Amino acid sequence: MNTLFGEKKAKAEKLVFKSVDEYPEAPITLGTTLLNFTGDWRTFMPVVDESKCIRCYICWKFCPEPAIYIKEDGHVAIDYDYCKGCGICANECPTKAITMVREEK
Amino acid sequence: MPKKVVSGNYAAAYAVKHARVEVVAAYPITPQTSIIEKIAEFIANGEVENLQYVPVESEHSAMAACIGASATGARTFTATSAQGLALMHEMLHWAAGARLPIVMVDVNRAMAPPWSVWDDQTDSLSQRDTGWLQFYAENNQEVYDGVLMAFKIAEHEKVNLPVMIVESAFILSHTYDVVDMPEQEEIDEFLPPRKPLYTLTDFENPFSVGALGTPADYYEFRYKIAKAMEEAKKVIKEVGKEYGERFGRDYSQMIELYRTDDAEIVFMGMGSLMGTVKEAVDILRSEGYKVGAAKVRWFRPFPREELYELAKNVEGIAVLDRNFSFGQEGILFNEAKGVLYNTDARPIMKNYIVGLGGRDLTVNDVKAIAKNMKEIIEKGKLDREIEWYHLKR
Amino acid sequence: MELPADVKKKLTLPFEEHFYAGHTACQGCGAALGLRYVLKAYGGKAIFTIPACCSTIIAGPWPYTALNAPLFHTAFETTGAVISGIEAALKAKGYKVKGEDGIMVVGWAGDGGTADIGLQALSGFLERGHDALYIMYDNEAYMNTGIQRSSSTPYGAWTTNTPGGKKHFLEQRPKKKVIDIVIAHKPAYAATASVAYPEDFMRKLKKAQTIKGPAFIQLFAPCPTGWRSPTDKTIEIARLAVQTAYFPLFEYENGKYKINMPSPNKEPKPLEEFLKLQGRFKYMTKEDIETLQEWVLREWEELKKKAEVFG
Amino acid sequence: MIEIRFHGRGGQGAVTAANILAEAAFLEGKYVQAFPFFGVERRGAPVTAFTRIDEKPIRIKTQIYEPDIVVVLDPSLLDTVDVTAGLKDGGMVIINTEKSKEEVLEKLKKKPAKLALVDATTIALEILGLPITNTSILGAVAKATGIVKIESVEKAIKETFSGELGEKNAKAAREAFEKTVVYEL
Repeated sequence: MNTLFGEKKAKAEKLVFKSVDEYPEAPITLGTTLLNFTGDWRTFMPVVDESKCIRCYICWKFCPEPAIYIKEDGHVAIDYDYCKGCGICANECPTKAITMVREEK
Repeated sequence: MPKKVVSGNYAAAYAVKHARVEVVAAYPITPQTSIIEKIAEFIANGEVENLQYVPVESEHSAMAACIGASATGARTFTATSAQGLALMHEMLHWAAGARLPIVMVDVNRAMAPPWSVWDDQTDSLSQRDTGWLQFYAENNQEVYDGVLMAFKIAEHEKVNLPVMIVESAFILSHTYDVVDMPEQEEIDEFLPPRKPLYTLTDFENPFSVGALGTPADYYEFRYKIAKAMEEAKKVIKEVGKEYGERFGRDYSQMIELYRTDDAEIVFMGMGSLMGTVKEAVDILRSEGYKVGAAKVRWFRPFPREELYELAKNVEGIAVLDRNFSFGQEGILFNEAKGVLYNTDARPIMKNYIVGLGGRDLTVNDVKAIAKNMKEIIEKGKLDREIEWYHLKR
Repeated sequence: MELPADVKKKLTLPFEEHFYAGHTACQGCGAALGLRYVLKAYGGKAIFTIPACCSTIIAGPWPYTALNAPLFHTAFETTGAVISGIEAALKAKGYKVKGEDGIMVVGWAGDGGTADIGLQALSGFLERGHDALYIMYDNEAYMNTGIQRSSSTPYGAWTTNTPGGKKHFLEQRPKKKVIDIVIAHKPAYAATASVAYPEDFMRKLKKAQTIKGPAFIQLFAPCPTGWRSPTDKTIEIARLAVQTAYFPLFEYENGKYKINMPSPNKEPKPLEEFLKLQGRFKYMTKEDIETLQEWVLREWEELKKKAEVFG
Repeated sequence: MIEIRFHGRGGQGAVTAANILAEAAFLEGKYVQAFPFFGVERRGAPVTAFTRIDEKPIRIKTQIYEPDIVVVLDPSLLDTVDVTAGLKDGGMVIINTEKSKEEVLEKLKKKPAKLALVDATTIALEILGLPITNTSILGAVAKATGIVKIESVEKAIKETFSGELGEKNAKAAREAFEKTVVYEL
């Protein structure tokens, strides 16, 4: 899948430490937060209407996660694994190409 | 090997120079100041290369800057005293928790109020639970040797913990004494450049240090420190032995024993006052007293095993504490007694609170303490457990 | 992925991401967005120091990190000192610090950790002239501990320890002008920035990278949780803060002030437009709003004077 | 072990004198210890400093309560400080003064076995142009006590002060060495 984090996302996994000997000597991190799918925080999900999208990338710019990526055709898409549904993208979109939709879970 | 007549503080500064320290971040405080003045002088005279001196705005920032520097891979040093050390307290935990081998000289000074600039161990002993190793120097030579060994021990792959070298205010810091300093090449062989456990310059595999540890993980990291402290005992002995082989002064014992072989009474204490105690031991021996001295060099990690070995064979231990834990007793006494509780070594132990705030402990004082201990042993019973020996009554 | 050339041309920020998703910032967090921009600016070749603040959590609990850059978590009041130490160590070890290809040393601290408890260390860092950048992300209260007032909290704001109530116990003091304190140190560079204007922020980050000596940026970063504002309004609120001159954008370099407003000739919008989007201001009386409006305009006039005289 | 106590006033260099004497003895292969009274005295106030010299390493870490030798850098101190306090029987006192043996003895609480007098202030003023008597008095110490050679004192002075300053101070010490009068009492 073509997302912002590609392989890094695919490789991200939960690190489990069963014995004290498995811990590093100093408290240094060993993985990334990419394993943490924050998409389930969402109540409303942004939906992109490509017909309205003018490819200005303002939504990409203002995503705090970041969970908006640019596809090869130049349109934006949302990585719903991470999108927390804050709605900034919809609010900032100049053509109202993104709408927030109540998500069925 | 060249000898110099230097103060304890200058001895520390020379050791910093000879250890090829890369970053010093420090804030002035009496009686520590001449350490950092001397280091600044080395820089001003071009006697050191690649030494960055950060004249921070407080001791708290001194330790924080040392932490940043050490985490970036630099060999790092600072020095302070009393109020300054207390201000650093929070960051002392940080240095140990982040496993940074920072070396610091603390010039033992009494805590205010009332204001005092004189010798007292309560400042450093109040930091006993921060994860720092603590070494108490008897004389200027030990200040110098201590700082050099401290880097080697702190940076050892099995330790990676900070070390505090403690010297007495004025009694060492401002007293000139003969110090034997090895040649730079010999020191370089003894103390090669630091190999850090991690460094913040790792841009290939970046990581964060000290991220939130939840109850699921925090505990294990504490154990790691506890284990490193235990390992440090072996490393201290190894390094102390190597130092002796290279430079002729052996530090393989965490407790230095003086004439204790057939001793009935042993004076136990830390730091500069033990020099006077040894002098008194010789005099008491010539007067027929079977006495010896046990100088606790390393207070952290605490030399439990060595103390047990000593306690097995003596009748009484007089613990001389130039410190006090309010609501309890002298801190060395407290710890030593605790170590022996679950053993079969149970000599009579009495705590003498001496010399707080720099009051001299003289040879005559030690003789009086010996007499008191002898009476106690003969009676087989303590007159009192804690005695404020120097109190005006 | 290789981006089509026309897409690349349209992007106003570097494409590469060094801030990992999956972090645990609140929905619509301005600080998280700010951190993303800083990482974009320095392409991961920066060493970060973060004291106790929301970003401690945002950066990920052990064993995970949200930053594709080295990061040292430190105590609340120590950011200025730790970045000083890192910079000193880099220099001692012969690394290039700052400049296009050098290592950036970045302190990233909240307003409490900067304007209050960390002010002394910040001052020390500035006056000693270290080659590092200190960014104060300003969300105008202690958010990580649950929304208590800081000296950067504005007049009239509700926080959990200025809770309004019958006695009208709201924040009674104006927002501390940290940037003025910083400028009093005559640093190499100081600027304000806003998450609503990332291109301006990015330019300032680049400036901080190339200029020699200490740099400071105060970044306006809305906190929907603490400001009681809708999560989708983060950028809108930040934009209004600039447009109302509540938080004007400017920079200070070599003794000179320069205002960087998006529409320089427009009069500031009424402050109420900024206030009404945030629940934290809902207890303010009409008089309170007037007081705050007066303060904003007075400060704005003062800044314009400075830019005129020292421009 | 020989224990020496210096009395001076803040700024006169009593502490430096104690250090230079230690350095001089060290140059002769002795073990030494030198330290100030650990006070917070400011310029002008009476100060005390100490030197210990021994053939073996010095372990004792207390102040000196029973000196073998007392050295007084400032004559006015005789009126305010009991400089002979704790002086050992058979001990010696060395004083910077223009006064006679009789006048000085009148002011001492304890009569020493040996008394050495030198007008170090005049020597210092003539050679250094300053009334700083710490180096000249060391010439008197070398002469009166014989614990160190004057050559060692000169060398230690030159190690402490570089260049012309060292030369001048060494000269002052030599001058005082020549002019010191020693009385066996």
